[in-house]
Amino acid sequence: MLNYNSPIMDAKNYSGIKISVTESVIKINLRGKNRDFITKIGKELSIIPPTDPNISSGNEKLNILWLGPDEWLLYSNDKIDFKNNNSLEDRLFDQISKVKLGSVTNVTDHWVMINLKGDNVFELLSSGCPFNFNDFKNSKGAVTQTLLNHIDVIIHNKNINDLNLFVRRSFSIHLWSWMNDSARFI
Amino acid sequence: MSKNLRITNSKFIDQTSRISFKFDGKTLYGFKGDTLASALLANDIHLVGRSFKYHRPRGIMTCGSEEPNAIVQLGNDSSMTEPNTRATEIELYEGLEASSQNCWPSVNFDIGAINNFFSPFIPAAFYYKTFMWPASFWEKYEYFIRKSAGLGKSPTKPDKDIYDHKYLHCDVLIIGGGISGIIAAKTAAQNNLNTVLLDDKNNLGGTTLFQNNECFKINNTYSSEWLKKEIESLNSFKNLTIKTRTTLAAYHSYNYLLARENLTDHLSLIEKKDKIRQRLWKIRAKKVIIATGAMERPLIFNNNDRPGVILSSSIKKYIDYYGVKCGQKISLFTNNDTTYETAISLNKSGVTINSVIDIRDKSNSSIVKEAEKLGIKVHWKHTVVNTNGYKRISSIELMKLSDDGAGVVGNKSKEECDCLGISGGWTPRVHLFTQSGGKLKFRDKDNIFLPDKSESEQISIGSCNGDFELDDIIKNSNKSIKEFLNLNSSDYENLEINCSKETDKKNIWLLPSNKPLGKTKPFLDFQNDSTAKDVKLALREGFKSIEHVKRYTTTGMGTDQGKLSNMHALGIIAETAGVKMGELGTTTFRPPYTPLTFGTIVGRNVGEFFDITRRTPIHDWHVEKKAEFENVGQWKRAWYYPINNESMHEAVQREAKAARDSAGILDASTLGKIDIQGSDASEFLNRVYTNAWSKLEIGKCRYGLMLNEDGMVYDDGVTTRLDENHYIMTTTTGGASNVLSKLEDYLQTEWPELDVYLTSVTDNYATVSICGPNSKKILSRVIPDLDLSDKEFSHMSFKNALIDNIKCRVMRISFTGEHSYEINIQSSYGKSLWEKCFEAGKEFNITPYGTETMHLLRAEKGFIITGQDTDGTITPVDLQMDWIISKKKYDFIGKRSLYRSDTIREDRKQLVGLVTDDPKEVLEEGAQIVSEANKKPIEMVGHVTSSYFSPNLNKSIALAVLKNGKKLKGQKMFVPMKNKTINVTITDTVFLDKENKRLNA
Amino acid sequence: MFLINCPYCGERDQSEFSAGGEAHIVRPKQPTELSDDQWAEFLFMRKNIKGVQLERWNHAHGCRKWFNMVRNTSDDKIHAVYKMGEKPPIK
Amino acid sequence: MKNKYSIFSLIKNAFSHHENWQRVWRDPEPKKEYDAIIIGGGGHGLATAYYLAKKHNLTNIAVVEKGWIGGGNTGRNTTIIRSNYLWDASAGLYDHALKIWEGLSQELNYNVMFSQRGVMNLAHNLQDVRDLKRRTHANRLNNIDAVWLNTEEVKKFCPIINTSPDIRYPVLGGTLQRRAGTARHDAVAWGYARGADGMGVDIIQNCEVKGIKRNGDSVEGVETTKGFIKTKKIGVVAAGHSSVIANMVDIKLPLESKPLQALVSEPVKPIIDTVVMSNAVHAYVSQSDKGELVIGAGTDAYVSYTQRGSHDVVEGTLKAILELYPIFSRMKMLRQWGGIVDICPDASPIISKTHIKGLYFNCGWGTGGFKATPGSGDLFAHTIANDEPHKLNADFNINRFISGDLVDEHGAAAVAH
Repeated sequence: MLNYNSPIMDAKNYSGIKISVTESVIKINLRGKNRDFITKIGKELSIIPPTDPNISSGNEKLNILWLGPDEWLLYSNDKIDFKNNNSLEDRLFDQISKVKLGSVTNVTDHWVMINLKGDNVFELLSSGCPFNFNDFKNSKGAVTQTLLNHIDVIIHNKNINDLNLFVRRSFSIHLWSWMNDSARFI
Repeated sequence: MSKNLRITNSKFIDQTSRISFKFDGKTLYGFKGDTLASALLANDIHLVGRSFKYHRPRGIMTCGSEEPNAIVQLGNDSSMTEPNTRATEIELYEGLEASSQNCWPSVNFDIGAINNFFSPFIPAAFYYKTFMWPASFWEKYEYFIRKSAGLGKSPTKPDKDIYDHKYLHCDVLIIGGGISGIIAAKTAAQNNLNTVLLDDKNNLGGTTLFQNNECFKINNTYSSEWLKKEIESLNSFKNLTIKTRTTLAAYHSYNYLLARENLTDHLSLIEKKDKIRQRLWKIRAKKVIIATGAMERPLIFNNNDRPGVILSSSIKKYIDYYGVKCGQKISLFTNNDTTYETAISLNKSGVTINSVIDIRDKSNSSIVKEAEKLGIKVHWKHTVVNTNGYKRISSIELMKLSDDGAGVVGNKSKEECDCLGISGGWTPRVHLFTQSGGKLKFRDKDNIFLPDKSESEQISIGSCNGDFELDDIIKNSNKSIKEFLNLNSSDYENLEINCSKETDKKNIWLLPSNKPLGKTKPFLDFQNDSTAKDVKLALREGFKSIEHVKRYTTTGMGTDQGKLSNMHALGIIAETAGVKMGELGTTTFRPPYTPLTFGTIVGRNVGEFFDITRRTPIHDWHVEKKAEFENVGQWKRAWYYPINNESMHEAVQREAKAARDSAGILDASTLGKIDIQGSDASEFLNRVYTNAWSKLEIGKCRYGLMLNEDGMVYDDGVTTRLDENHYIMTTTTGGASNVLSKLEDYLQTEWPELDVYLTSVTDNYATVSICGPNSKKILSRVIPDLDLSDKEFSHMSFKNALIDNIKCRVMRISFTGEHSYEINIQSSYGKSLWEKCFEAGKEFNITPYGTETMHLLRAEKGFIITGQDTDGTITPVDLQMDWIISKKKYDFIGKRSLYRSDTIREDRKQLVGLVTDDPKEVLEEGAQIVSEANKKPIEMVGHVTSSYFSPNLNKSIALAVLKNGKKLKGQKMFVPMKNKTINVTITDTVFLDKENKRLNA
Repeated sequence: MFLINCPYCGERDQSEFSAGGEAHIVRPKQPTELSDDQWAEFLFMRKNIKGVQLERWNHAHGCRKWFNMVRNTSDDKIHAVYKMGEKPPIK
Repeated sequence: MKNKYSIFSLIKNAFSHHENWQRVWRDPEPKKEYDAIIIGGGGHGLATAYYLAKKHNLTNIAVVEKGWIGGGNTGRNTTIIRSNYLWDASAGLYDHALKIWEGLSQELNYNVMFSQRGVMNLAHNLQDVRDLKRRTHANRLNNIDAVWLNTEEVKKFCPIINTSPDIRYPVLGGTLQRRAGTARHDAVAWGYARGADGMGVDIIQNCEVKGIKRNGDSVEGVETTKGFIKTKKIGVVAAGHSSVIANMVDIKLPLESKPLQALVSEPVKPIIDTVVMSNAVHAYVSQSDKGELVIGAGTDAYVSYTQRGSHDVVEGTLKAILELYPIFSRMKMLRQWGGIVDICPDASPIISKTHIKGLYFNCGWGTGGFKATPGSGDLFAHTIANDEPHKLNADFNINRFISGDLVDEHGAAAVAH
């Protein structure tokens, strides 16, 4: 038997802010340059990867975040059981990578997804993030890649004051304890 | 016995809440709202410190951040004490303890004051001219110079306070909450702009806040009354953020500004606890409005530095705001109208004013008439030629000015006083403007530097922009705000403003005396004790540039950064050198505007958060097993696993032996992993590695060496072909991120035509490496259904596998020379897999080993570590790895550099093995190698890069780079240590299993 | 801290970027044909202009894309940014 | 010749209220022609002029400076002086300089306050240890005083360093060069200027070079804001602006000019009596005679001639300072500033002839030029006077970038496993 271990298995509440880790949602990195790539993805997932910067597209199951002109992050809303589910990755790999339309890479455990909820989430971010959230705040679905206390993060604005933040696994414990330290002062 | 100089009618001081504090050990009392300075003055204490060089008694001179003299040591706790704080800025709190600086044994009796008597012999920069003989004595001279220099004392224990950072993005940032700043803030806020208003004081309003003078009215009320209403009206705006006790420290390009907010410095010791002390705001503003006001100038005359000599407008603030009389018999000395406001305020409060000494011939302004109406005596066209009193001014001597103002005429008269207010006019605070790169222009009318043009989106308004009259301030501020924010109208169009206007101006930078200059002490920089004489000396000696004069005389280099002294220094230089001040220019104002606490700049990035810590998915297991860790870049890697208090050596010897005798297990998760896909993947690898890749079969692995464009070894690792157009590359732990960005760089800029995609998957996989003769048996228990036969799964090949239905990639590769496997599994199952392997290996005594043992094992086998055996000056040829350089390939990164005249030299330093004559003797890594034992001077021919005691060979082994080493195999060399010379023999780099039997065992 | 307009992501703080030096120094297509001098020219020699310079930047902590910038090195004013492969806009 | 400076001259002048001191240097208008012109009135340029006059009897020479002498990196650096370099060539160069420093105040009769309070370099990871030990061994064999200190000895030598094993990057040891130390930067420029001026060298300030006139492949003179000046030999010592001069004659140099920042704290009573450098966490600190903590920050990665750098660099440096010296948290930054440093790919300088006859370059000192000032001047003077490098600067020629014979003082790059 192999057991699943998340670097952080915790949720914390502070004034106007709740931070928690969402385990085992599938994450896939998509790369591709031409139309056919976009349409193929669209067919496969019935979501069109956004071609405009800093936004996302999605449905009740999946989200596709714009990371760059030829790069996207796909992630699921629901937890999945890895022991009998790699179908999505394999399907996409065959449909995209094998036929030279681009690349499909499983990054499920490359990123740890931390959820931030509450009126003060942007207060927390502003104590370590040079990004200007003034417009981002109010635009549902907005995406940004930036630095949080010198650590690379991807931030997805799911809903008003409800963010999903992605951080590389090896940095996650450090960032987590920094977030908790920051939250004390909000 | 100190008397109480407090009057009762101040609205800003809460005289019901008494605060006790200590100054120089003496318990005193003040009130909520006091600064340390106002509280001391209320207790009739003027003498608060000693000057830097001559240790002359000095008193409080101002009421703000420009204070040069009243610099005190705050607190006496060794971790919380703070040197060089300005008494004029410290808000009084219960339990405050402060003491005088730079004096011994006490501020009242200071041995150092002897310097004052030597002052004739120690003019500016005297130290460049002496202390040179005998040469060896400089150290001793310097010891005393250092002891007498310095002001306060550094803490000696770590700071207990917390500091913080916050980023802030706004449409309009307004710096300064005086009358023009408030007009700006309200106007911006009314127009729905995201607005921020900063002020360094604890409340808004500036000097207008306590301006209750008949001569200054807006809509027929005191300007103070009018402003209070405006301030109250600000509370209604949600889009306006007001931060008081917040000082703008630095104004950088692209409207990036740093401001320090003081959160607890004004609180009592109990209230401070566990709160953030100061916060640094990192502000990015679309537009910036500077409304920082102006500073009053002193006057430069003989002995103008005595305790009791105070800027006239500060005397006004002390009486009108703090309700404190700076003296009981006050004389005022001025060249402008504002002093008469002070006179009137003092007169209202019943303080005796001896007289106003005014260097001007006359003035017809309403404020002057008002003062004369009140019976205040004015000595027109007079100057003060000297002051008396040592620890407190006791009298002044005045004389009539000659018509040209260059000299004095008539008889000297004396005036008893316990305080002298001085005013030399006003200097706009243009510091922030210049910090932002703005250029200044000079206005002759009143000798001030003003903001001229600026690159960034900003304006200056109010008196920092040269508007000194109330009506100009309001009208011009309003006008420029509207233009700047593109508005048609504002609330401040048709105000009815009455104010006194200054009619007559006169300025003399260095006031004449009846004594020759050489016999006087007209101070310019009160903290650094530089006088007008010093400036003239510098000019005489040929130091023409302002920067030269400043550095030679140290004028303006004190903790006040010359806020008071700069203008007069410039004036005197211009006069003496006979140039226009406009042409002379100013010295540069460097950030920060006022000194900024290190802790504030660093914020919470201390201790745990000093730098990022990266951990592998298996980290906790290593911790449980009491592993020692090594820092590798930002990673924590298990270094070795001591059991029942083994030394490092013992642990490593045990681990290394076990790995070859039976089985070892290593956490290799930190290695960089890059997923490579695309139809040109193979061609890409051909270009970035020195060897050829096109022919690598699917399912096979290959070692690759990556060079810099200059031909030097950059990184290495094993890359595996997973599929036709799919590879996984591994890089060194330290090199991972640099390699990825380097490769991205080539793809995006040099080879955009290649269809290749790189994705970092370093963190996605945990890598468990099992090596040793029993590794195969162990793996077969972990993955029973995987065929591990050499035929099916040979060295340097890979297999996909499922463990408990979790996908993983198994590579049969080896960095130890042993038969070994690397299992890559998604990180979430890494720790579990590791434990599973450990369980499966128990009966074979599988031994976890760390980076140190890994180093040892690979060294036995002669494998290099880039960054340890290479140092950026080593080519593959130098490593004797010619085999890895494809002769067929037309080009690869760094190829051309390998054929430069120096890189093809035969006698370059080359990688070799070393064994010591005494097999027990382990060489020191970094030790140098020479060819002859006792020759001097010795030419160093190489150095030891890696060295260990090999438990498997039972002897010491080492790798080294050695000049011409290739050809010297078998020869003797010498390693000269501090106290002995070690004999070594040059060998092949492979010490163990040259035939690679073990790999396939 | 500069405010840099990434051609892909928009205005971002300088800390998200890394500088890559002088732009339009194309890697020779046939390095082996070059003399040591010509190779050194490509490898090491730089104009190091004081004034308007074309240079490379990478949005390292954003979209990871390289792009070019027109910047005056004597006052740090950024005049324009443009994508790799594009012609520099008129200075 | 100049009046001698001494305690007696101070006393003597006290009686005339210091009104009879002579000029430290004249303020001449440029002549029509000089035997040699030095472009750049920083420490290196003035030293070059001084030694040209003193050792090579070239007195009909001028130093042209676009601003005020010593106003560039000479007056902006953290004044660290050491010679514990790794490679023989560097060791030879920097120790030559250090030996001159040891007698410089007396030679110039100007107190440059060279203070041999020692420089300690700390190691924070295992590769640091290897690199620093390697350097220490090399230094010892080059007869440069350098000793390895273990953590306890580091603590003993400088007790305020946080040597706790629990910090993020614990101090694993360090090397100490006791002969190393600091000096008063302005005094170096002024002292050399006074010395050179005394031998007849013209020091011409506010005189910017606008062009270099050549005849075929030899130089004829310089176009300046004060007119054309004829000369057959031009020594360029323009630091951050070297490339600007080089571009005038279509020479490309392997240089990039980048912002380097430094800062000082408010003055306090003596608290640290040596110089401590830590490359790994990037914190350099010493204390000036005036009592200020003098702290060197890093360079920015981009070219800039603005003498301003980015705040992150300053923040990063102070972060490291507080990691190693938590007691400094309540100290305050008084002043921060930037310089423009010309950096070579191998972090070593260029003191070299060029393919143009009579044109010489002394540049590429990067972040560490101040320490070399006397040696650099001496060797550059030799190179200009003899049209041949001295053996100590032979390796620092421009051609090394073509042949690949670099003097790489970066040491190991990233630690890799």
